[in-house]
Amino acid sequence: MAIYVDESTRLVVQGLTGSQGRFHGFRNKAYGTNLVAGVTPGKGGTDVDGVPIFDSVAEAVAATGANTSMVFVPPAFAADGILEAAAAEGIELIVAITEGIPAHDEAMAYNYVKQTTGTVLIGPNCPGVLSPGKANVGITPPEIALEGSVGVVSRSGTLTYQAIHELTSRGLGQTTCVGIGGDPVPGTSFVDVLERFQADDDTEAIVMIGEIGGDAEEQAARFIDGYVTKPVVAYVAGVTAPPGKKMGHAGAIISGSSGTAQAKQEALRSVGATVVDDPTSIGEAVTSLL
Amino acid sequence: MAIYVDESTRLVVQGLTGSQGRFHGFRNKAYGTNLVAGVTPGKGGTDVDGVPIFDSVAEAVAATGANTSMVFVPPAFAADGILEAAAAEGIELIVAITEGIPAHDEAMAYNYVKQTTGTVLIGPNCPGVLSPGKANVGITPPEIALEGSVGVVSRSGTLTYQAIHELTSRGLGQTTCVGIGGDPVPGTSFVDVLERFQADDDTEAIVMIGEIGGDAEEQAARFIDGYVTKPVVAYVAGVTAPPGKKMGHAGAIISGSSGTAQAKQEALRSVGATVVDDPTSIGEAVTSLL
Amino acid sequence: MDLFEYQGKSLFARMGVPVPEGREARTPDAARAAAEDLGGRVVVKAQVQVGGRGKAGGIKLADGPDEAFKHATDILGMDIKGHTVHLVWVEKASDIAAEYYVSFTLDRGVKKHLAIVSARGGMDIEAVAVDEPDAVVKMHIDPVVGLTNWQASEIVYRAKLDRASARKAAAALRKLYAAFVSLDCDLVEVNPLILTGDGEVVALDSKVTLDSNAFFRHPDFEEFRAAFVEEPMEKMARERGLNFIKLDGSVGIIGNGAGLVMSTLDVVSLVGGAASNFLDVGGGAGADTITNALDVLTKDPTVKSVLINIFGGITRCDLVAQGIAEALDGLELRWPIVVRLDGTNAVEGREILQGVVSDSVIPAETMREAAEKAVELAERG
Amino acid sequence: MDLFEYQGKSLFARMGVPVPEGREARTPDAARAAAEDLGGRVVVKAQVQVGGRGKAGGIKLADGPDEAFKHATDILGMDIKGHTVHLVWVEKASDIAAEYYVSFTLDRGVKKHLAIVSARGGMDIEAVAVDEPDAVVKMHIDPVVGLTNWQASEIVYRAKLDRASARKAAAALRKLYAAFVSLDCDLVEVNPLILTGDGEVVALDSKVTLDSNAFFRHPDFEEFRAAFVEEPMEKMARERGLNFIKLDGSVGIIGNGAGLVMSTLDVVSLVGGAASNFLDVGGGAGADTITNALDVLTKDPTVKSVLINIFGGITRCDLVAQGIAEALDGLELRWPIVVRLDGTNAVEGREILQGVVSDSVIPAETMREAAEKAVELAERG
Repeated sequence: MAIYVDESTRLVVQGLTGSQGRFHGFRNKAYGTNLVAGVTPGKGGTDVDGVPIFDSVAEAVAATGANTSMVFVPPAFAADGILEAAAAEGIELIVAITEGIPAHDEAMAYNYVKQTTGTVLIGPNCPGVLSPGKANVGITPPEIALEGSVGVVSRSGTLTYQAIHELTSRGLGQTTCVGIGGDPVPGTSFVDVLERFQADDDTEAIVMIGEIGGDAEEQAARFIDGYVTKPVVAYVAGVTAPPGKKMGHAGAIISGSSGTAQAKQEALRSVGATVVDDPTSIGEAVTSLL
Repeated sequence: MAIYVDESTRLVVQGLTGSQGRFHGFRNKAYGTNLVAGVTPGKGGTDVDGVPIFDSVAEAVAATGANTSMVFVPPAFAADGILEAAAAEGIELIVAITEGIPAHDEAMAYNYVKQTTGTVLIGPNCPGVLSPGKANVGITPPEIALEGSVGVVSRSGTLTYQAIHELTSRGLGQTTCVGIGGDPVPGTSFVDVLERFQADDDTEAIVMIGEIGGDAEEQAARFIDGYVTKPVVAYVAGVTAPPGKKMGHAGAIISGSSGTAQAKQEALRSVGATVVDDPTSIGEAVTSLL
Repeated sequence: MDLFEYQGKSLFARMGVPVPEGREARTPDAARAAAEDLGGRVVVKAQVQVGGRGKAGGIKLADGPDEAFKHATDILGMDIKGHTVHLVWVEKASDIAAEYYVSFTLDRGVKKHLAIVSARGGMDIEAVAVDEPDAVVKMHIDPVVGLTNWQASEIVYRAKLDRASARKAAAALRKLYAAFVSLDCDLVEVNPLILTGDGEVVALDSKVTLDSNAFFRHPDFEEFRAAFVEEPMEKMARERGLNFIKLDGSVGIIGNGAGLVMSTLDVVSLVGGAASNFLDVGGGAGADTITNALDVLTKDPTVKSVLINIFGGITRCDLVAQGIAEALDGLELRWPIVVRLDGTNAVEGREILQGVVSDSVIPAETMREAAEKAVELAERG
Repeated sequence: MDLFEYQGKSLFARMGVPVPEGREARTPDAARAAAEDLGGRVVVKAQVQVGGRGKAGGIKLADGPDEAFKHATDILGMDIKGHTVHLVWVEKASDIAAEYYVSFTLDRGVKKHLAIVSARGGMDIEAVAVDEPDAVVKMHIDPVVGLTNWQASEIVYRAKLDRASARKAAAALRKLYAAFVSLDCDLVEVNPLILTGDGEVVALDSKVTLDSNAFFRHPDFEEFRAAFVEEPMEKMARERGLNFIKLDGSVGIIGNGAGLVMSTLDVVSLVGGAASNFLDVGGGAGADTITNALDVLTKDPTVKSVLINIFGGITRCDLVAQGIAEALDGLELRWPIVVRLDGTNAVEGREILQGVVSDSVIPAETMREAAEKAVELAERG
């Protein structure tokens, strides 16, 4: 089994006609992902290498039965693209790759999608979801992955790859690798993904990659404490980073003393996770737990 | 039994310090309704005849355990007042009496309350809900009502009273009388109320008062056809009214040929409702069915 | 409140929707001057609040000032479906490559805003909707967030508007929707929204209905009324906050609540009479309101008797009775009044009424009885 | 982007929030002129992007122009927590009856906007939040509909701001929130928002952080930068679209993705070194981006070796390698570069790199190996 994406994924790419959308969309297709459509307003009726392009997600879904959308729309229009995908009946999962979406657009889109639909949003500003051997929806280079039994979830794009690489190079395959993105308002949180990995029979261990800022790792620790019985290996980047930008007094009032890498490591360690201080050690740590 | 309001109602009145709010709020209290609080921003800490006033609904709920709010706020601020009541944890029912709320405010408030809460909204621009012998939340003069087994639901304020009056004057009591209001976007529809009356063991017959415009009566007819087994007496006002204002071509395209009193009468008759052509005949019709 | 075409267009222009340049004219001379001012070919358009102007000859193309003068002479004073033309709008002629239909309104059934767009704009959009429903694209808009960019784009493509100018059309939709919401309109309809020969998207007509409940937010909207030639009784009623419509019968009707007043009309008709008006005093009427309502009816020579039908809720019957008593003192009433009071403070109201009962002030027990008496008196009077 | 106090206030004024009248001054003479212009008592305020100005002596009251000159002379050039004062803001002194704290920001944990309001404004609001949590009122705001009127009202009363001026305070909150959203701010903080002796609510300070991702909507915001005295390397990095922070060590770091770069810093530290900077080239970097990044590091005399750590996703390793090759051709690099490439097109990238391998360009297999080599080279260099 795998989570979020697999052989049943029918993918539409919003922005397939752009250079990034095309490169990654077709890399996903080459990996075996069922890429059924692209959407670019104004280019409906054309095709890219045989994949039909539609003017809207709704039309793409109607014509192709797409159930998953990957958003490669430029930042100024990406939140609107997310709203469009969420409104389309049939789209169950949105993977938003776009980086640099204005914070208010993102916060509005996240809340509205949650209030009005049951659609799952991963990202924005994330590397997407890769279920090795099944489907890749995102920008993770698939050659670094290997099918297996470790679930990977990460806030950081490139550190996700690093983590996968460390596992694969030690022969440890993955069920699914989920990059939830590092933006202020990620559509999917550590907790959401941990819940799915815990419920997934094929996942035997979980690797979680956090970083400084916010309290997502602390929330994850509380969830692990209550609900996760599978071994968790965690890495938190930013131990030696300069103090992050603090949002005035407001930031301090909201977060209290949390948000440092040390506090996050401690929270995770206290609930039984194996915390490593170097991504290179991830593979070793997982091996010792399995 | 009764629907929406009864002995368990704990009422807060938004706008209790205004002349209308005070008159009707205390008439409701005199009828036996458990009036626990009033809300007027800036008057928190004072009281009206022993009923404490709070600056916000949240504070009123926290202090008094109110579960129902009646909105007597002026039109310019009424939609905001509805949003406030809906956001207050513990408020399960909002009865909005205010007339003249701008249409866009009303449409926004209705949809947002529905999308983000489970709170029931009745009105705006409605006479409220009266469960004879139990509670009155609204402006219906309670002396015209009698406890009994007929459920009354109406789009028109004063026609609601007329219908109740006709029933009572023939000794036919009511379980609950619900005025859903005649505004473009009523929070509660005929269908919602019919569903509750059908489920209410004490309600033996239903009186439904419609009027020209919209398609609420046609929707009600479809629901009656599928789900209502209790006898329904219906009256539709506006048979001789001049053709209502048509919203340009758009109105004609939306509504097709529906919206006339004759079409509504026909729709209700076709599903087995007894349709009377004079409110004075309502009592007689109900008597003949019970 | 329904606006004239040129008033609606002034609102569109305020929101950045392109409209042809034009001038108001109340006389043929003014139309000539407008045409001179604008230059080139112009269109002279009757300003009436009713559809079908074009077919009725109320829209004419003029090659220059003299022809504009001539057309304005023909059109001003014309009767179009009962509406007299007091004003023409003279605007630069447009180069029309395509005609679209666009509207934004509330779909009461779904409780959301509705956009309707068609590439088959022009006069008979209702027929298109019936005959070729696929040519009329509808999309619901959540009032919480409004028309999104993707919706504006999708509807333009689905309605098969010209692809080359699709972005301009989508932008026009967004601006028209912004007008619909931010200017508190019940209806914004543009038929046609045109594509010009050089690829611009322009509103060639407008039908805008303003939500009078929201006028407190738009105090400037009251100015639109200055252009209306209002029927004096309707104007008087409006100024006094009464909901009044003139009808053809002889029984004057005053009631509280639209439903009850409509029902009163129906019952008057059932017992063989006919109402001379619809007059709803609304909720919470005081004594003044009733006096004002009676005062309005004194201006109507067709009234032979008056039926006051009040079922008090938020309205208090004692204040109604007091208003009747005050009207008897202060106004000259030429007709008998049948009064039926029930509901809030009905006992107190009936008591006050007892003090002024006469041949001209007749209490009634029920709505039906009141209708029968009023109809009988109207027939006698 | 963090704004100076006076810049934030200019945005508040744009949204209708009352702020004291004032003038910028970069010299004591300009401060004197500003005080003359304003008349009466003025306050001379250091413009620095750091808290605690008041305690550090960066805010002084002046009775008139001469005293304003004297205070400006003291404050200009002052060092406040490492920030040099290049500019003072001279504003009319306010009559303070009460000091409030107000902020709007995003609560990442709850994913909604958060209003924080306290009647205990002033310097030590963080201490108040810890010691008397009830005195600091928080309310979440749904970004879908924004701050409603009832929320603005409720928070004013719950925070126990002055009741007589509650409506003005609620109005100020709504305008500040409107600024927060419509001007795309990550933070709007006013400490203190004051109540004046005559009952007005005025923003006496401002701390505004703009969301640079939204600058495409606000092209005028770029002008704020003109007032910043930017560190030359940071300016160069920003102008080239690089995310750069200067640090204290000797190993220059270039990587893609904030997480990977932070992790690289951590690993460099683990193996006994210290990074001289944080430089994230972002996603989708091309050859130019890498050349630009290397160019920035040439301006840093503390760099002894450079570590390029790339794990390609949206970034392609072949383009990175090409960028390195181009930099070797076009730039004068004084230090060795250790390069680690993995991910998208890594094979092609390593091939290109093979063509330029030398004592100064050293490939590494893993992140840890790369860190070890770079630290070793830095110690040698």
